[in-house]
Amino acid sequence: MISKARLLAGAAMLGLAAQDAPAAAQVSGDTIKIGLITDMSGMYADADGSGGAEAVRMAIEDFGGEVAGNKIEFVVADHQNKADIGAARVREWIDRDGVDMVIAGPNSSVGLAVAKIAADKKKPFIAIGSTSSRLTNEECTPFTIHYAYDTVSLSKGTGAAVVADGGKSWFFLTADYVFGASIEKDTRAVIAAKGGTVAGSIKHPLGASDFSSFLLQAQGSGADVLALANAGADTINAIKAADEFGVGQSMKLVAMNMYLTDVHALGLQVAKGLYMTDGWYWDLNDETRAWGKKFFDRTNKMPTLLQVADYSAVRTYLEAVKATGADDGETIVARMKATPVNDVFVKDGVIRPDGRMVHDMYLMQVKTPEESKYPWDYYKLVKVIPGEDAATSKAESRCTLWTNATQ
Amino acid sequence: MPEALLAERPVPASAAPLLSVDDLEGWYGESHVLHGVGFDVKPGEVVTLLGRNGAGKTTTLRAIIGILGRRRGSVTVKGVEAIAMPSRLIARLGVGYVPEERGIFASLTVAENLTLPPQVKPGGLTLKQIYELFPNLEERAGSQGTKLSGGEQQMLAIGRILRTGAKLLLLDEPTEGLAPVIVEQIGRTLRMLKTEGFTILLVEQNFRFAQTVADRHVVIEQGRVIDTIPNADLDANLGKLKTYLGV
Amino acid sequence: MVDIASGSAAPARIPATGGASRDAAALHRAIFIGLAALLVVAPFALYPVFLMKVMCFALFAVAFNLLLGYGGLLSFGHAAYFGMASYAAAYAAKVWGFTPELAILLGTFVGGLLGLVFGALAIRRQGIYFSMITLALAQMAFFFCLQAPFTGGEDGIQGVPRGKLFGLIDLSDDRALYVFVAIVFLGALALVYRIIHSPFGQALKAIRDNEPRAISLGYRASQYKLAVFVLSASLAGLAGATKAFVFQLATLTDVHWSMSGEVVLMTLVGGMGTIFGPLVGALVTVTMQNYLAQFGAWVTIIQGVVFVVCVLLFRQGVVGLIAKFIRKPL
Amino acid sequence: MATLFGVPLQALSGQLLLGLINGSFYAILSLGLAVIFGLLNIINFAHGAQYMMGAFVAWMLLNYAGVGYWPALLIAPVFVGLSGVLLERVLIARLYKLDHLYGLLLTFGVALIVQGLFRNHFGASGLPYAIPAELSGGHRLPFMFLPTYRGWVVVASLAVCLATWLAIEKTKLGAYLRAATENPALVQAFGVNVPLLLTLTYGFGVALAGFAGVLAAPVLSVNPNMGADIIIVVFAVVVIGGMGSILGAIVTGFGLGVVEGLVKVFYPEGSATVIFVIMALVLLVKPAGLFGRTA
Repeated sequence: MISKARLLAGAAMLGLAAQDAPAAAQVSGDTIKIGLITDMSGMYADADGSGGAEAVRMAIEDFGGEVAGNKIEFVVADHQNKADIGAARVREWIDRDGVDMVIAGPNSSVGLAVAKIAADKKKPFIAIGSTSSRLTNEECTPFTIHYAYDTVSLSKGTGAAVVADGGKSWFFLTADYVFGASIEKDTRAVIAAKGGTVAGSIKHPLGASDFSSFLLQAQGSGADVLALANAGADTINAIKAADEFGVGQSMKLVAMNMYLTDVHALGLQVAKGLYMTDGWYWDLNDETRAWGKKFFDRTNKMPTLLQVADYSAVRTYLEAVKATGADDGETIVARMKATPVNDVFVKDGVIRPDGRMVHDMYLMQVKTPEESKYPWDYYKLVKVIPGEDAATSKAESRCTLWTNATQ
Repeated sequence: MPEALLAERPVPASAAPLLSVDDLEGWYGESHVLHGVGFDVKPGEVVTLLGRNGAGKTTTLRAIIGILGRRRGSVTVKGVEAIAMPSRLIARLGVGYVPEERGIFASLTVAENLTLPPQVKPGGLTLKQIYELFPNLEERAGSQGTKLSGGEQQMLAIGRILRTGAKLLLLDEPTEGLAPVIVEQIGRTLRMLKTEGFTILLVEQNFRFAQTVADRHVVIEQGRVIDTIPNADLDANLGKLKTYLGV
Repeated sequence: MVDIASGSAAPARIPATGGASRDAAALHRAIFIGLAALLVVAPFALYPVFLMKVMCFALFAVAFNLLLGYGGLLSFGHAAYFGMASYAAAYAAKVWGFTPELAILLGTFVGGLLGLVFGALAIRRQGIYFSMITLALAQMAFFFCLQAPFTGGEDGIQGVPRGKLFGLIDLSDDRALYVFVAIVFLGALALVYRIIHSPFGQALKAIRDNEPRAISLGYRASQYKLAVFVLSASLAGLAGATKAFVFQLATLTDVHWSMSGEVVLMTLVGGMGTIFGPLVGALVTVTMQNYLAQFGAWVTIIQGVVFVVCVLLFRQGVVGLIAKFIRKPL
Repeated sequence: MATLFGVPLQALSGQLLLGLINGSFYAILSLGLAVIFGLLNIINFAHGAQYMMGAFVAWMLLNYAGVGYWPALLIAPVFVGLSGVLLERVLIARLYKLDHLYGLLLTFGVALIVQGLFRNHFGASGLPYAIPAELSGGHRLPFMFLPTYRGWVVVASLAVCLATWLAIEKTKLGAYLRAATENPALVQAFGVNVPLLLTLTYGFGVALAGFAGVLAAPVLSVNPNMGADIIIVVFAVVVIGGMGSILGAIVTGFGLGVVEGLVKVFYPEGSATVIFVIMALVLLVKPAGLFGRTA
């Protein structure tokens, strides 16, 4: 059995044109090895998945496959949304395969588990798809960088922007788990601060295929805004049902966490008019359009926030390696935190001492089919949410790395 | 009863056997139950399989119709080798089967039970004829099959294979657990069927009943045929038979 | 079925005669020693954390197999004991500062206690209905874990300290933890082996093969069933609690019904009703999960194919097949 | 306004109706599962995947062949049914003499494969499928706004359930099926081609799942995982109704939809778990299920 396992492993590695490094190989060596652990088969596989891996490859190609005289290698694995699989994979990558930096796609439990391991092993860890704000609060480490977004950026910015836009009275439809609860909690705080009210909320079980019952209750509340604090198929099914039951006629629908691919899956006919927060959009400016097109040519899909963030994160990391000529975690993370990020993903993004990358978010509205002029023309920009408004403040932070720091 | 049913038809004495069983072995799971059973049944004959509980009588019938897990040897029906056939094709050779416990379907009405077995050969009785034979069935055509009395269920079990055109009938203990008056009625039916030209292989425990209908008795013990007794000689062999049967 | 000759059928499953079983026992002892030797050498060739994961799942599968293979009871809810124990141990270690051995004991106890409650309800039914009750109860346990604040919802309990064994030996070193897990694993395996070959185990097999007959022989079938259920749940708990220390986390995955499905797969692949089958099954399954991860979306497809192939071709499982080949129980 | 536990009765009526609509899906799916279990003794874990296939076939018909909803409602189930026939012939037929467990494991493996293949090809976030123009819009009932399509779901599902029930209870083929469910060997010994009957029954049960899939496509996300979530619930429905009981599956399907609908009002978090609570209770009190014949 063991030899079979090795054989399989070897075959897998070959398939990705990467070699299984012998156990003796140590971190430095003459390669820089990047590992992407993400959901390649579950509900987030479209938002990140193989497209995310492609984005990482694009970043590596930008460097010509080499940095500071070192060859860049890349490995990718499916965590199957199981924290133990993700954790085991990453441990082995670092301990045996000499992976120098780990980047993680969606799923907070995997993200949190990997953050711990990376910190133990003193390797930079860049969380892309994890939404849990614990990564940069209670569980912050010197090696974790939370790059794309978190529950705070989804809730704070959206809450403030929608209230300012006239949505005073809210109703929450919240997935019954930590992600949903924390989004609801953070958004409630912002709504209260901005003078809005919350008319009610419902917790629905994860993977509840039918939402009509919840929507009817929401409609009955008389609120102006229906906030969907859920994700993936739950959000899609809720929006479909909302369209069917005409909820949009009396309420403003706000999806607290949605990707471009979800809008694509829904179709504009159903998704039209929906408000949502995104951290990036391919059609923002010439630079984003150019990169989006490049990505599209390779994957036949426009990139999502997560995928562009994968690209940007790897670039930022490689820049740091290039600048310092080092590959040890402390040096690299210090360099990354000291250097503003400027690329197709963000302008003047700052990685704070708690590891949170602060960058602008965008309140978007989904176009109607009539407004959409070309394929993947889905969003209207409603409002730019400044980075500072979309992140925890130092006063709110529960990351002792930051709160105890003197700066 | 229609006249046609009662018309006498003599049995040709030296006809080729309709059913021929030779060196038949059979298993229930791992346990070997039949160890080379062999006998013939000629067209128009009524033959009983006698033997103690567990001797292999029912198993022999099940092996003939092909619903035993594993069997080996030879079973020919009208000269066609059936040992490798699935049971549905054996039935299509013109074999009708009345299982032990009658096999009435609880989820079917009496009428549905009656019309369930498909026609396997032309010339079966019509539904009308069957109802004339067993008037009780017509009265209760709409009720659940298993709500019938034991005797009625037995009539249903026999009636439904008469419809199919099968001329070789395998009956497994048709009199078991029935009141004497019903047993008598079944006996009349079987004798009538014989005169109609049906060939019948009967499993019986009750040799007194068997005596009233059968031409020959095949005695089975421990999965083998140990004796064959013509009905005419039955009284003469009564002592021997009682030993076989342990009565 | 009056006519079935019953005489020759029944004794087929009676345990082998003295000589043969002594033979088998010697073989089993050799395999145990071989296994222990393998565990000593393995970390030099394979990644220790991976091996520890295999051992945890192997123990889980052994626990499950005790119930299915020897008790004849198919549980669809074993994730409940595994996962709840994992949470209990993780919480005790992280929040109450329990030492690893105490936390694992607590986890085992929680698994067993839950098994006692669920088992007492489930053994009142048989066959598929038994399985369905275990599934229903496990779904409730999942719901509890989802709702209870201490589990951390989908984030799970993270960053569980490995701590110091008996307050002395630092388990944060993978090698130390490896030795500890290997000892727990071998110990539990030996325990299960003893149970199976004890009079209790013989009675279980008698009940599995023919419950009415066992009852008529004077066995209180339901007490035996409950006892094996609790044992199995406790061992599943031991596996789950140990796993919490290996990965330093406990998450909803461990209580989800698909985990209950996975353990069925492991047992089936390895060979149910064999002592060493679940080990092989766990090794194959965990290896697939770990090393097929690079294939991305193909993981589930390959797993599905393995399922289908096993059901069609290797119903006795890998070890069952070998056992048949060498004509000795394994 | 009249209220019950603080919920206006009007709103409650709306929730009951919605429950009935959801129950429609449970009813068709559990009906297929029950028919298959009754005759084949196979617990068809692939049912969810086949439901998903129905939705995807409808989507493919629309997007690749320009075939709309109404023809798809017929074509997709036939297609899914045929795939079921193939599956039964090639794989399942080898398992009839074995324990239930193997059938369950085999179909579980098949479900993994099918779901994985669709996910590889179509991605995980789902595809849009519009409500047919004839059924868009809705009606304002005294207590709620009812989208026409949802009304159609109930009507279609009731019609299919009724037709299936009639076919099984009142036709000759149905009589074969019922008889073979009780005693397949005897029915075979009467000259009926039981293996063919098994194949057709599996195909039909699977076609029902495909039908439910097409019905669901416009209201739910056409997603490779859509069946994985529902299958366990539908299992529970079948068990509560009594394994293999046709009427039990239908009645319990609609009934549990309603119960779930009520729970969504009073304790929404628990709505996914309530069915399992009911299953445990029913099995402990009435082991054969509400409509089951024997344990």
